[in-house]
Amino acid sequence: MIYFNNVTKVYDNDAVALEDVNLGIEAGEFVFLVGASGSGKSTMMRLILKELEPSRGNISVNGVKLGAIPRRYVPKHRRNLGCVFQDYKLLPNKTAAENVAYAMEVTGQKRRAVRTKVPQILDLVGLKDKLNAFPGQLSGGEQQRVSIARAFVSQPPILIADEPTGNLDPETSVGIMQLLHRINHIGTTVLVATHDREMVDVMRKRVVALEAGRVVRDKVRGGYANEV
Amino acid sequence: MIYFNNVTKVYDNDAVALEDVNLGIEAGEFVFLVGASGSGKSTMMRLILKELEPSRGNISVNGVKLGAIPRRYVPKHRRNLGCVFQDYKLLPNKTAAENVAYAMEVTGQKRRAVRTKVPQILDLVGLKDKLNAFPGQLSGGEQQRVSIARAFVSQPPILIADEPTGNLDPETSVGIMQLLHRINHIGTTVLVATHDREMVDVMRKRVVALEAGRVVRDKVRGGYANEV
Amino acid sequence: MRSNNWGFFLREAVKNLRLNLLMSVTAITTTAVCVMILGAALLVSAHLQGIIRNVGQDVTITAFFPENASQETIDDTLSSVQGYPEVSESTYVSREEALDRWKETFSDQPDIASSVGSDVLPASIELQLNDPRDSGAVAEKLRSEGFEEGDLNYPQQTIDNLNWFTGYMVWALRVATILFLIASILLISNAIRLSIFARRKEIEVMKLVGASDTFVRTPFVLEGLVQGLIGATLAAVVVVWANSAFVNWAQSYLFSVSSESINAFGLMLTLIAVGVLIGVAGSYFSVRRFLKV
Amino acid sequence: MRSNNWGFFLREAVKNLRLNLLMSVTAITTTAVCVMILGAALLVSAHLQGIIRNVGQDVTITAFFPENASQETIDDTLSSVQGYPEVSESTYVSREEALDRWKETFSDQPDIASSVGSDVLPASIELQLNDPRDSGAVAEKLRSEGFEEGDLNYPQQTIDNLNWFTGYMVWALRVATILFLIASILLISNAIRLSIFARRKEIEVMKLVGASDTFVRTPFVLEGLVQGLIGATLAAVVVVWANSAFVNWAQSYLFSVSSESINAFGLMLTLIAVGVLIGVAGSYFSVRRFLKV
Ligand SMILES: Nc1ncnc2c1ncn2[C@@H]1O[C@H](COP(=O)(O)OP(=O)(O)OP(=O)(O)O)[C@@H](O)[C@H]1O
Ligand SMILES: Nc1ncnc2c1ncn2[C@@H]1O[C@H](COP(=O)(O)OP(=O)(O)OP(=O)(O)O)[C@@H](O)[C@H]1O
Ligand SMILES: [Mg+2]
Ligand SMILES: [Mg+2]
Repeated sequence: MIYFNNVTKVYDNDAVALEDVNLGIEAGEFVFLVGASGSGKSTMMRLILKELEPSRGNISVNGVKLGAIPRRYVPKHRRNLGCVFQDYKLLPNKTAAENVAYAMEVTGQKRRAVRTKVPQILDLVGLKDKLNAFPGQLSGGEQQRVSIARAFVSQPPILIADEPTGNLDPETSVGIMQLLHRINHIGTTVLVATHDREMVDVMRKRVVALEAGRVVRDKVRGGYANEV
Repeated sequence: MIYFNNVTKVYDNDAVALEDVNLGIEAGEFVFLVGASGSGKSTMMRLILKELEPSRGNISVNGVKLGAIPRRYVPKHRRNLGCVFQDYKLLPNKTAAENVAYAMEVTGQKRRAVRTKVPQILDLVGLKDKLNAFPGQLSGGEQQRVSIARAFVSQPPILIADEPTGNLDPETSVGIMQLLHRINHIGTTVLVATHDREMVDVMRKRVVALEAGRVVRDKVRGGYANEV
Repeated sequence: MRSNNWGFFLREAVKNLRLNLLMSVTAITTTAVCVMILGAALLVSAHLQGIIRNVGQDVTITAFFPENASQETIDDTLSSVQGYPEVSESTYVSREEALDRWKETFSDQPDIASSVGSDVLPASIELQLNDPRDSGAVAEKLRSEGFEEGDLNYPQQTIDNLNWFTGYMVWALRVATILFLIASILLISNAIRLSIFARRKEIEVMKLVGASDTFVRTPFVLEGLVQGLIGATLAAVVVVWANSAFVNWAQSYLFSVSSESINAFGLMLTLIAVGVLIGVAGSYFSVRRFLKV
Repeated sequence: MRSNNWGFFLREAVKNLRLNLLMSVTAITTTAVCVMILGAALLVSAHLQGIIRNVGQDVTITAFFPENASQETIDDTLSSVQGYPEVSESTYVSREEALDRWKETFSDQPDIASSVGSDVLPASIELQLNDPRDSGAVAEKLRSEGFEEGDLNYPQQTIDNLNWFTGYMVWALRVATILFLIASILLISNAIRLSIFARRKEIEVMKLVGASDTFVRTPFVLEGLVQGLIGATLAAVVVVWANSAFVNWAQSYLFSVSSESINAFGLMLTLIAVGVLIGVAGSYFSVRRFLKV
């Protein structure tokens, strides 16, 4: 489903974010991406989204080489990906419900479908009281949950989540992880970058660890830390 | 040092964020503020900063009633407070170093002092390679650490940190917490809102727990969860 | 694109106008002010051209008949001259009338007044032209009627000067109007660019969650359209109102301003079209800058 | 505020200008365009006033001497008239000269030309005035010299018309210039408001980390100052250059445009001052809106 072939990403200011990364994620997998702050997790996510281009190597998602997608087909590519951004990336002029609805509207879904689905999804992440609140009127964790809701509202085949529980209390975090687990169970490929050691240790999924831009560990049913 | 007297905060859209909160934090204390997402932690921080006014009740900081501070003395009040914001609030057009320096410059400190102190502080949070990177060129955790560095660079008597380790890996988090501990040891009053259960449980400081805007627990040397 | 999208886009545009009120108001005032200046330029230009045309109409050609011209010849000439398409008005001045005029002119100097007899001054026709630039052609025709060059009196110098001045003036007014148009385009699109710049992050986010360029752009373009429409309509109404107020005032106090020379309705439509066009194009190109995500 | 802060503020302002290049360029072009229009308005106004003044200088008063005036009286009158401060030029026209002129005027109509003898036309003095509005006063003085009203010939009607027209024109030009000034203020401060609106979050953050209003505002105001300075200077240079090009061209081809009537240096300074002032004030008030954190 997602393949990285010798991918290197060097930013404009010569910061090497990823170095020679090789990674294959098959359809239906659930993968945790762990690593210290600044090790390149978000960069990987942004490459998958084609927000950035790799400096070397190539990436393919869903059988398509990203480098070969022409500009006008990029939106189509992105609609196959649900993405929880580390900084939420909510639209400040839209309410929670409108933000979630937007992800359905870009795919051209019917208004009726949008109207019924959006409240359901927001209820699922515990925000049924905040449908009409603007991002500026939401707490950090609430914004994060709107971002999560937006990512899977249109049931994309791939879900990538960058630190989805960073601003959530342990209880809510568990709820979100269970949600991701359920989504994965119905066939969605899930990639989660996280610092939540407890969660990773408890869920025992495949763990890919980055260190300074290199994959240093890739273990099925792994834990957060290196276990000798 | 920080006193909340029957403080209630109702936002414009009738969202009740805090209800009848009474709390006293003495000089030199180290307090964890815990609670579910949306329970009112950030609202408390913003009230202390006088970014918001309470709907009822009053707050005093450093012996001064916040309601009585005239507008033009608000900056002076804020210079007594180091604040780590949940959403970092970095200036996008300034580099990491300039962002940190800004907090010193507003207090009118000498350029020489700024020049020597800023790199030291950024080194302390593990960013000595990122002095000249703009916030947009930093990873989430790196931005968070810049925000932390800015909060205590001018050694304010009070430090309030809203979720300072939400985007940091466990190892870096421990480093930051040790830093906060050291800062507290030299006399700074520290108030930390956090979801990091492990950290709270390990450090055994005073823990104030909020639930839907009410203080439901206040325990010296407490843990994250309610221990019966 | 699905047809029901248009409803969505319109709702988006209107919502954004309300939410970004400060920005909308700023863009609208900018459009209004620019279109107003442009409209004023067009009006002043039209009025000045009208006045210039008026001045031109006062040019007179006088053709003196020879002393021995028979009444028949005179009548023939008169009727043929009245058929010239360039001539708006022709007046026959008989010998007696010429003498009366002479006496009137020198009424305060009786010596001079009485110095000429009724047989000295010749009869003449005076021609008013539609366009002073035709005077050469009319003189030519008069010569072919049998008049000698010495018997024709037309202020070639004045006409030449006037033509020359009129030419420059019209040219200068056109240049000024075009410069104002360019300035308006620059200023309005600057304002739009700034207001979209303030929202570039939003555009980025929209693209990142899978919106196509068109999907992102359309509400912005509609917003630009509505802003342009409101601003330009306000301006057009003010300009047309000010114009009719001016024409009324001028006609009663000053000189006759040909109000027909300005088609108020056409002017309004032009101004509104210009405002809308700049709003739409400005939004389109400003958004495009930030779509490359 | 500490004195070394000014260095800090200036560095901040310059850095921000560079970093927000798109916004700076937009604000600068807006300022430049507006100041250019304003400058053009001032220039056109000055030139038109100059031309109007020129036209006025062509007004002539003619005073006819009585037929029986002795050469002595004439000489006395001439020398006293030449002392009038309102008179710029005086010409004596003797009877012979008057006759010559008469003959020349009617050279193509010998009957008329020969109809008056040398004793019919009176001698006269022709006076050019510095300011046509003085003609009444000068006529009064001439009457006190012994001239009768009937012997004085001054185009009171023309002068009145001219005064009246000049008055309106100058008034209209002033109104137009003031309207342009208001429009410029609106447009420039709109652009500044938008560019500061795009950075309102930054202002909020600055306030939250303890910056005083002045500390936040000063770099923005300096930025506005620099933007205004650059934009207005560009505009002023263009306007002054265009003016001198126009004056050169006009003087060689058209009519004499009094280039002294426009103080290019003063105009430049005025324009730059206006640009800077709007930039500074616009920034000041725009920032203030967002300081209330
Ligand atoms: N736009 C950018 N320009 C330059 N360097 C960048 C940019 N974005 C990230 N970097 C650098 O690339 C490295 C990897 O960043 P990345 O955001 O991928 O880290 P991360 O693993 O997501 O970290 P975190 O857990 O803190 O979010 C970091 O050192 C960062 O400073
Ligand atoms: N500006 C606002 N306008 C209206 N309601 C708000 C505003 N800010 C916060 N709220 C609401 O007030 C409540 C408390 O918010 P607060 O940000 O204090 O929560 P928190 O404890 O910091 O949560 P988190 O851990 O998710 O950051 C939430 O329900 C939130 O929706
Ligand atoms: Mg990251
Ligand atoms: Mg919070």
